[in-house]
Amino acid sequence: MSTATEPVRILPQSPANSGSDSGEGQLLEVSMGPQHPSTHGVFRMDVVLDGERVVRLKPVFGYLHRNHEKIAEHETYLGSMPYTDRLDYICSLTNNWAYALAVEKLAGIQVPERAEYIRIITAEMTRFLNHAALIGFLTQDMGASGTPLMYAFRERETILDLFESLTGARMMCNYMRFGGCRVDLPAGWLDQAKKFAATLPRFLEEFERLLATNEILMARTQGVGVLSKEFAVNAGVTGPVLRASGVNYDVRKVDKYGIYDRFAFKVPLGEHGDTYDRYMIRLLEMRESLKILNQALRDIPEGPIVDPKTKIRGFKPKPGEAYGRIEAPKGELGFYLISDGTANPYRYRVRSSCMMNLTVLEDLCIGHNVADVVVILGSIDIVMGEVDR
Amino acid sequence: MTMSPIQQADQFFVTSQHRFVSYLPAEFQSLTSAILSVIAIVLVFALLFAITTVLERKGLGRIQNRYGPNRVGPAGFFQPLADGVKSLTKEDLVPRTADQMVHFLAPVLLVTAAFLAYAVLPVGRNMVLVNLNAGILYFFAVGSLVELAVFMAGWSSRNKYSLLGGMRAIAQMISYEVPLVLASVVVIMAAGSLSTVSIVDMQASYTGIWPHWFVFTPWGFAGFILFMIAATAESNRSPFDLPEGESEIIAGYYIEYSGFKFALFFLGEYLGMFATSGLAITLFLGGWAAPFSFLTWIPSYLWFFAKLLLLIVIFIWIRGTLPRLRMDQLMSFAWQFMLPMTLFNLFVAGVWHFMPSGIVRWLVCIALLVAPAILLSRSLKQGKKFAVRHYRFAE
Amino acid sequence: MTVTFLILAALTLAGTVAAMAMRNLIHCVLALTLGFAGLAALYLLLGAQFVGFTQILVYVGAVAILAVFVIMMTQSAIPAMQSIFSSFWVAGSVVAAAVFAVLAWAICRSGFASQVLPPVEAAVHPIGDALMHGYVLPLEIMGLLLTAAMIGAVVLAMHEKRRTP
Amino acid sequence: MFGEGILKGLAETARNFLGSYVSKKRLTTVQYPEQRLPQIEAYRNFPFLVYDGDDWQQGLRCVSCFICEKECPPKCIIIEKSTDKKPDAVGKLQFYPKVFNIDVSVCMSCQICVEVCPFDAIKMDTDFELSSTDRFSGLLWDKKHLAKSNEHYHKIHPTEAAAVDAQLAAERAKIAAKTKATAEAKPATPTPPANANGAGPNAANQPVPTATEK
Amino acid sequence: MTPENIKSEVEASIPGCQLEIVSNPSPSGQHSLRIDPAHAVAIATFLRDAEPLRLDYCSNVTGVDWPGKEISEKVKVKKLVDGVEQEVEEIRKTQTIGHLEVVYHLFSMEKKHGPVILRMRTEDRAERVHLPSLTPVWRSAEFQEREIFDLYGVIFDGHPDLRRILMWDGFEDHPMRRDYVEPDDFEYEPTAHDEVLERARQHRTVMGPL
Amino acid sequence: MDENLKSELRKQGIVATTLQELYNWGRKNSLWPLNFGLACCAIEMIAASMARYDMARFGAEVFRPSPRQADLMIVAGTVTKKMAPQVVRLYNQMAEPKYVISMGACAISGGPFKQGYNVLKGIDRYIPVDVYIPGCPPRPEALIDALMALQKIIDKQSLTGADRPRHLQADAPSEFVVPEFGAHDLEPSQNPEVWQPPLVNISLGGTDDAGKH
Amino acid sequence: MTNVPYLPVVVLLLAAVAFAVGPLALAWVWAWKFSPRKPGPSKNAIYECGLESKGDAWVQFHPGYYLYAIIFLVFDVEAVFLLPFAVAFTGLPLGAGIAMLVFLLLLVEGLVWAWQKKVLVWS
Amino acid sequence: MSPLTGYLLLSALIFSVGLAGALTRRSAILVLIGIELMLNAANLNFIAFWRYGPNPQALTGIMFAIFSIGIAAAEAAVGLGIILAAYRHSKTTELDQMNSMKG
Repeated sequence: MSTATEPVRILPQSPANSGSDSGEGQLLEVSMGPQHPSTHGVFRMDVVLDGERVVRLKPVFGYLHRNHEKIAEHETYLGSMPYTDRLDYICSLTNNWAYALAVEKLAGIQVPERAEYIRIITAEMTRFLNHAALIGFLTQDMGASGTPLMYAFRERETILDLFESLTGARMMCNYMRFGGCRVDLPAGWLDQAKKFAATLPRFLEEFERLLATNEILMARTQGVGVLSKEFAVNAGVTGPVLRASGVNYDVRKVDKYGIYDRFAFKVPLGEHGDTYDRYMIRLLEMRESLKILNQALRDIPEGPIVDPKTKIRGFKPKPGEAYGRIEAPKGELGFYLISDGTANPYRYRVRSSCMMNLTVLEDLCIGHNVADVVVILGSIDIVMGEVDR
Repeated sequence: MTMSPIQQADQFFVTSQHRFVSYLPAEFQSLTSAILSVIAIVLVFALLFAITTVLERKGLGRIQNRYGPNRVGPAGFFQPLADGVKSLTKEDLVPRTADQMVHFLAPVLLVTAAFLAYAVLPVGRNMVLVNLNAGILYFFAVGSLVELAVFMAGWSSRNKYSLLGGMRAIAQMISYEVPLVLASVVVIMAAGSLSTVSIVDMQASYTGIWPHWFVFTPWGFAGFILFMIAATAESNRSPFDLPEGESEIIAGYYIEYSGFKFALFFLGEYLGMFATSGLAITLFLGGWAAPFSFLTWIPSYLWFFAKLLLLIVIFIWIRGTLPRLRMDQLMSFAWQFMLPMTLFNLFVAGVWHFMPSGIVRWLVCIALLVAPAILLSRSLKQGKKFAVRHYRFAE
Repeated sequence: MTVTFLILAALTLAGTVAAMAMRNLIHCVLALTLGFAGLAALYLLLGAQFVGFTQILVYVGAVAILAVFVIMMTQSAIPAMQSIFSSFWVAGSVVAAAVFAVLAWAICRSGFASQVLPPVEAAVHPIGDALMHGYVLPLEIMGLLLTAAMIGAVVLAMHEKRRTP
Repeated sequence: MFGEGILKGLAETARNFLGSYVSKKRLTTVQYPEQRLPQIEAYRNFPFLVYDGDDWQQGLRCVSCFICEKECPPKCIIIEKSTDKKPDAVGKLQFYPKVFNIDVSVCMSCQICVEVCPFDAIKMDTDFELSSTDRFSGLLWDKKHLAKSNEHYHKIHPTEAAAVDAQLAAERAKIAAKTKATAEAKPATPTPPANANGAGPNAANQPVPTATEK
Repeated sequence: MTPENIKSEVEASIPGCQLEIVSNPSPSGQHSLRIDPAHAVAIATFLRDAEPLRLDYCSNVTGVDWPGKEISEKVKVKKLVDGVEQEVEEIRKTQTIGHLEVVYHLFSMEKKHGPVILRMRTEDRAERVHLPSLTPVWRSAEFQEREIFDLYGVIFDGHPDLRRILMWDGFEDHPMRRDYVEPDDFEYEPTAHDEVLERARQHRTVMGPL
Repeated sequence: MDENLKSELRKQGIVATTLQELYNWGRKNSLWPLNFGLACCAIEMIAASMARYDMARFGAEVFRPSPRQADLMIVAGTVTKKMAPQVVRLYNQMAEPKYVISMGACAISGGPFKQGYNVLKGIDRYIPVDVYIPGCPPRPEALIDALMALQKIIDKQSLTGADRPRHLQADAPSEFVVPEFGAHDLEPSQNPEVWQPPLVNISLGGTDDAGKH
Repeated sequence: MTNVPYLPVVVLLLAAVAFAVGPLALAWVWAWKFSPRKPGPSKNAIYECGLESKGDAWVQFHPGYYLYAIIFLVFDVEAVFLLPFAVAFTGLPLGAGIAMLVFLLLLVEGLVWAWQKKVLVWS
Repeated sequence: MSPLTGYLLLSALIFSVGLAGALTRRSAILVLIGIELMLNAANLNFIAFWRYGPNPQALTGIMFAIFSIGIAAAEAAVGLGIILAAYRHSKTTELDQMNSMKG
C-alpha cells in the first residue's frame, strides 16, 4: 500500500448534451431510476453516455430516506429495535445484532452463551440467504429471466420458515434483545435447522452448476468493474466487495465479536477485484457460512437466552457513547450511540455498509457499457433501506 | 387420381380447398384459393402465438419450480385471450412529442413484415402459399423490413431508452442478418434452388429409414447451429434480447407503446421467431418430411408443426437458463465468429461437393470446420482470459 | 398499361416525391423505402423476380438503414427551422423539369409498339450461370469495388476516431 | 470450455423442469387460496385483546395502564381509560379501556406491546387476509374488533397460551389466597365475587364505537 | 494505542496542533480525541500514513448537534432590598453557545486495530459552521460528509462535491438538528396521539365538526 | 358477480352484458403489475411472484418495467417525500384502466415511519388507491389476497351507467397533480381532489382529562 | 403478365395489414364508445424512470453504429451475388468455384482489414 | 401507349424527381438519396428494356441491374461516409452551410 493513496476521482470535462469536439456523437444524459428494473429499489443514477459507454455517473439517493436516525432519537432504546429490521430488509437479524451489540457495549451487558449461539446461527443463515438472493438479483440484472433468483428464493423461503417459527415474522424479526434474544428456540427447531443445513450443499452445487462456469456470465463479469485494493480501503468499502479486491478484513475475524473465535472458518479472498470475484466470493462465503452454521448447530449449549439483569422497560444506560459493529452480509454495519442518561438515545447513527460501498460506484462504472453499470451495481449489493435509512 | 387414406389425410386441406374452389367461377378461383390459404396462415400462426405465450410462461414456471398461469380457463390456456381483451380495451397512449404517424405505423409494419415471410414456408406437402422461384431471397428481403419497423418504433417514441433500444436492435439485426443469409447459402448450394418447396422436396427422401436432411452433413450441421444462433439474435430472443434488455434499458424500443400496439410488438416478435424457425426447419430439418421413413404416414403438416414446437421449446429452455450477452460481446460474436464461420462453412460445402463421397470427405470437412471454430473462439477471447478461477482463503 | 402498373407507378412516384419533399429527414427515408418497394414491385411485375427481391434486400434493408444511421449520427432528424430547399431551388427545378421534358419527348417519339409478350421469368439459375460464365470479370471487379468502398467508407467514418483515442 | 458451462446450466434447468412433474421439492408452489401452508405457531401479524369467558366486554384483560401505548414504537395504539373499575383477569379491581384503538395501517407487528404488557392482555393475532378498500373504516380497529377470546388465543398459539394460562392461574390462586387471608382477618367486609362485580359498571359504561365498524 | 499515546505522537509531529482527550464514561470505554479544525487535514493525513497507526480506513463519520442550553443555577447575590443589603437567592440563566460536532471513527485495515475516534466542533450552529473536509484523506468520508451537510448543515471546506444527498436540492432546512420543526402537513390521522393530538386540536377548523 | 347486478345488466341487453363480462374477465385476469418496488414490502412482493407463492397463476407475473404497459401499481414500501412526485408521475403515465394496491403500512399511512420528516403519510394523498393491505410487511399471501380482492372489485364494475368506474367516465381525471419540491415540504402537501380528510369523530376531542398524560 | 404468382402474396399483405390494423381499429372503436382517452400533460410526457425527461432523445448518435452498417451493406450485396452462384453451383466447374472464392476473399480481406483496425470492436 | 412507354415515362419521372431533389435540397443526405433515385430510375429502364427487348433470354438487362444495385450500394456507403466526415468538419449536413464554413 503506497503512502500517497489520494482518492481517485475521474470527472469528465465535457458537459452533457453538447456535441463533443471530435464529432464522436453527442453525450446522452439518461437517468436510470428511481423506477428502474435493476436499481434494486429506488436508486437513481444520472448517467452520461457516449454511445453506450458511461462517461459520468452520479448516484442519487434519498428516495427511501425514512428518517430512521431522527425517529430513533424519540424512541426508547428497545423501540428502535424493530426499526433496525427495516434498514437492510433482506437481513434483519444481523441488523438486530449490530444494534444490540452497540447497546450492549454502551451499557456493559453480557450475553449468555446460548444466546450467542442463536445469534450466530441466525446471522449465518441471514448471510446465506442474502448472498443467494444477491446472486439471483445479479443474474437477473444480467438478463437471466429470474431462474437463479427463483432458486435462491426457493431456499430463502425455507430459511424464512425457520425464522418465522423462531421469531414470529418472516422478514421483520425484531428478535434480538440487549443481552440476549427474545424467545428461546421452539421445540424441534434445531432438528429442523440441521435438516435444512444438510440440504444446503446440494443447493449450492445446483447453483454453481447453473451459473458459475457459464461462459456468458464469465464474459459479462470478468474484468468488469475492477476495484483496486488501495482504493477499496480508502473508500471505506467493506464486506465481500472489499474481500473480492483481496483485502483480508472480516470483522468476524478482526473484532471476534460474539463468539466467532470459536468457529473454524476461512475468509475467501479475490485476486482481481472484478465483478466475477465479487460474485464468486459470495458463493464461497456461503460455503463458509454453512460451516459455521453446522458447527453452531452442533455445539449449541442449553442455558438462559437473555441476561437476567436486563429490563424490557425503563432501560436507561449511563451517559456515554459507544460504537458497535458487526460483519453484516453486505459489509461492516455499525451503530454509534450517544446516551445522555435518558430513555432515548441522544444520538443514534447507523454506519451503513451499503452506502459506503456505493462510494466507489462511479469510479467502477466509468468507461464501461450501460449494461455493465447494472451488473456492477448488482455486484456491490445495495439495499436502499440501509443506504438512505 | 386415387389417393391412399394416408395421402388423403396428408392432403386433406389441399384437396378440400381445391374442391371448394372448383365450385366457383374460374375468374375467382385463384383469388379465393389465395384468400383461403391466407386466412388459414393468419389464423394458425396467430393461434400458435397465443399458445406459445402460455407455453412459454408455463414452461418458464416449471423451470423455476412453479406452475405458471393455470387459473384462466382450462389449465390457464385462456390466459392469452384475457391478455388480448385487456390489451384491446387498454388506453392507447402516444407521447406528446412523439412522431404520431411513424409511431402508429411501426407496429403495423412489424406485424405485416412478419406475416409476409410465411408466404414461402411450406408447412406441409403441397401446402405453401406461393412457390416462388427466389423464395429464400424473398424471405430475407421481407425479413429486412423488420429492422425498419423496429427503428421506426424506437425513433418515433422520442424516448432515450427506446432510441437506444432501437439502435441496439438494428445494429444487432444487421450484424446477424449476414450470418443468417450465409448460413443458408450452403443449403442452396446443395439444393441448387432458392425455392423452399424444392429444398424440402430434396430432403424428403430416405436411405433405408434415414432421411436426407441437410442437417446430417458436416456443413449442414454447422450451418444449422449457426443459423439457429443467428435466428435467435434476429428474433431478439434470450440470450440476445438486448434491444429489450429489461434490466438495462427498461423495455427497449417499445417502451412507450401501450394497449394493443404493444401486443402487436409481441405478436410480431413471436411471428418472426416462428418464421425463422420455420425456415430453419425448411432448410436443415427436412421441412414437413418425417424423420424416419416408417413415420411418413403421419400427415406432413403435423411434422412441420412438431418440429416448430420443438424449436420453440428450445428457445424457451434457453431463455430460462442463460443470462444476456453484452452489446460489444454480441457484436464481436457476430462479426468475429459467426461471419467467418459461415464463410468457412461455405468453403466446406464447396469442398464437400468436389470431393468424392466416403469417410475421408467427412473427416476432412469436420476438420475444416472444427479447426477454425476453435481458432476463432480463441481469438474472440483474446486479451480477456475467461477462466474458472481459484481463490485463496485467509484464516 | 394495367391497373396494377398504374397503382404501383403511383405508389412509387408518391414515395419518391415525398422522399424529396418532406421536411423531416427520417420521414424522407421512410418515404424513400416506400418508393424502393414500389420499384421492386414493378420489377416483379416485369418478371425480374431476383432483381425485385434484391432491390428490397439491398435498398430497404441496407441502404435505408445506412441513411437512417447517418441521419441519427449527424443530428439531422430534427427538422430545420429554415427552408429545406437551397437558395437556387428554382434553377434546380427548372433543370429537372427540362430533363424530364426532353426524356419524355424522346420516349414518346420513339413510339414503341405495344407488343404482347410471352411470360418470361428470369429464374435464378440462369442468372447464376450467366454470372459465373460471362460476367466473371465484372463480378471480381465488383468484389474489388465493394472492398474498396467498405475500406473507404470505414476510413471516412472512423477518421477522427483514431485521432482521439 | 466454450459452451460447457452453458450446457451444464441447460442440464440444470432441464432437471428442474422435468423434476417439477415428479418431485415436490422442484415444485414448491403452494396454490394459496385453496392450499395453505401449515400455520407456524409463532407467526404474528397484528395485536388483539384477549378476553376470558364469553362476554368480550366483561372479560377483557386490559386494564388500560397505557404501557403499550407509551412503548409502541410507531405509536399506533390509543387508549382511553374508563372512569370506573371492573375486576380483571386475576380478580383485582381495575380500570378498563373505554377506548382501545389500534391503527393497523401504522402498526409494524413488532410485538413490543405484547412484551411490555404486564397483564397478558394483548397478544398477536395471525390473520393476514386483511385487505380493505377503505383505509379509515377498514384499518382503524376498535376495541370490539380487537377483542378475541382466550379460546382463539389457544387456537393460534397453543403453547404460549397454555403458559400464560398457567401463570394467570397461579396469580389468581395467589390472590385468592390473599383475599382469603384478608377475609379471614376482616370477615366484616366480604369481597364481592369476582364475576358478579364486573357487570354493573360495565353495563353502565357502554363504550362508544369510535370509527365506523367493519 | 491509547488515546494518550496518539495525542502525544500527533502533537510531536504536527507543530501547533491541539488535541484534547474526551473521555467516555460508558462501559464501552471508547475515548476520543478532539482535534482543532485548523490542523484537521494534517492530523488526519498523519494518522492515515504514520507507521504505527496506519489508520487507513475511516469507517464512520457522524454529525452530532449540541444546541445551546439554558443553564440555570442558583446563586446567592447580595442585594439591596428595601435599603438593606441582603443575601438573596437568585436564579441566573446562562445561555451556552451550541455547536455542531463531527465524529470520525477510524480503523486500520492493515494493522487491524481501532477504533480511534476524532471529533471536531464548529464554532456555533448558525453562521460559523465551516469545518475542513477529510474526504481528500479518506474517500469514504465523501457521502457521509455530504449527509452531515444535508442533515446538520455543517459546511465542509474542500469537499469535492458538497450537495444535498438525502433530501432534495431545494430543501432548506437541516432536519437532524434538534430544533428542527416539521412542516405542518396535518389533516387527519386516525391515531391522534401526543403531539399529533395537539395538532388535531389546533386544526379543528380544518377537520370540521368534531 | 352478484345476482342483483346480473339482473340489472340483463335489462341493458344481452350484448352489453356479455361485453361487460368479457371486458371485466379480460381485465381481471391480466393484471400486469408495474415493476416497481420501494422498500421492504417490495421483497415480499417479489417473493409473491416467486416459486412458493407464484402470482403467475393469476396471470399477474408479467412485471412490466414501463408504466405504459402496466395495469396495476403495487406501491410496495415507504413513499418518501422525495419519491412521491415520481410515484405520482408514474401513476399518471400508466394507461387507463389502472389500479393501485397500497401494500404495507408505510404506503398506506407512512406506517412506523410516519413521524419522519421525509415520509409521506400515505400515498392516497395523491393518487386514488383501490386496495390497502395492512402489515409490515404483509405476507405474500396477503398480496395475493389483495390481488383477488381487486379482481372481485373489477368483476363488479359496470360498463355503462352512472356507477361505471372512473376510467370509463369522460370527465373523471386520469392524471393527478404531481407535487413539487418546496423549500420545506412538498407542494401541495396533498391533493384535495383525491384525498379529503375524513370527518371521523375522534372521541378524544372532548375528553382531555380522561387520564391522558 | 406474370403477376399471378404474386396474387397470394398481395392477399397475404392485405390480410397482414388488416390483422394489425383491425384490432387497432377495434380498440379505437372501444375507446370511442366506452372508454374515453384521457391525454394529459404529465401522462403523455416522455417516460424516464418516473422523472421529468431532461433534454431531447434525438441527439447525435455515436458513429460506431455506422461502421457496422457499412460492413453489413457490403456483405449484403455480396450475398446477393452469392445466391445465384449457389443456385447454379452444382452445375458449375471448379473454375467458377475458384472465381467465387476469389470474390469472397476480396471481401474477407476487407473484413480482416476492418478487424485489424478494430472497427469490429464495439465502443 | 405501349407498356414499355409507360415504364420509360415512369422511369423518366423518377429520374427527374431524383434530379430535382438533388439539385434543390439543402441537406447533403437528401442530395445523395436523389442520386440513388436516379440510379434506380436507370435500373427500371434496364429491366423494362430487358423485358420488352428483342432477346429476354440474354439476361443482359438483369445483370446490368444487379451490378448497378451493387454499385449504388457502394456509392451510398461512401457517399454517406463522406457526409459523416464533412459533418465532423463543419457540424452540419446542409450543403450551403458546408460551403460557407470552408476550411
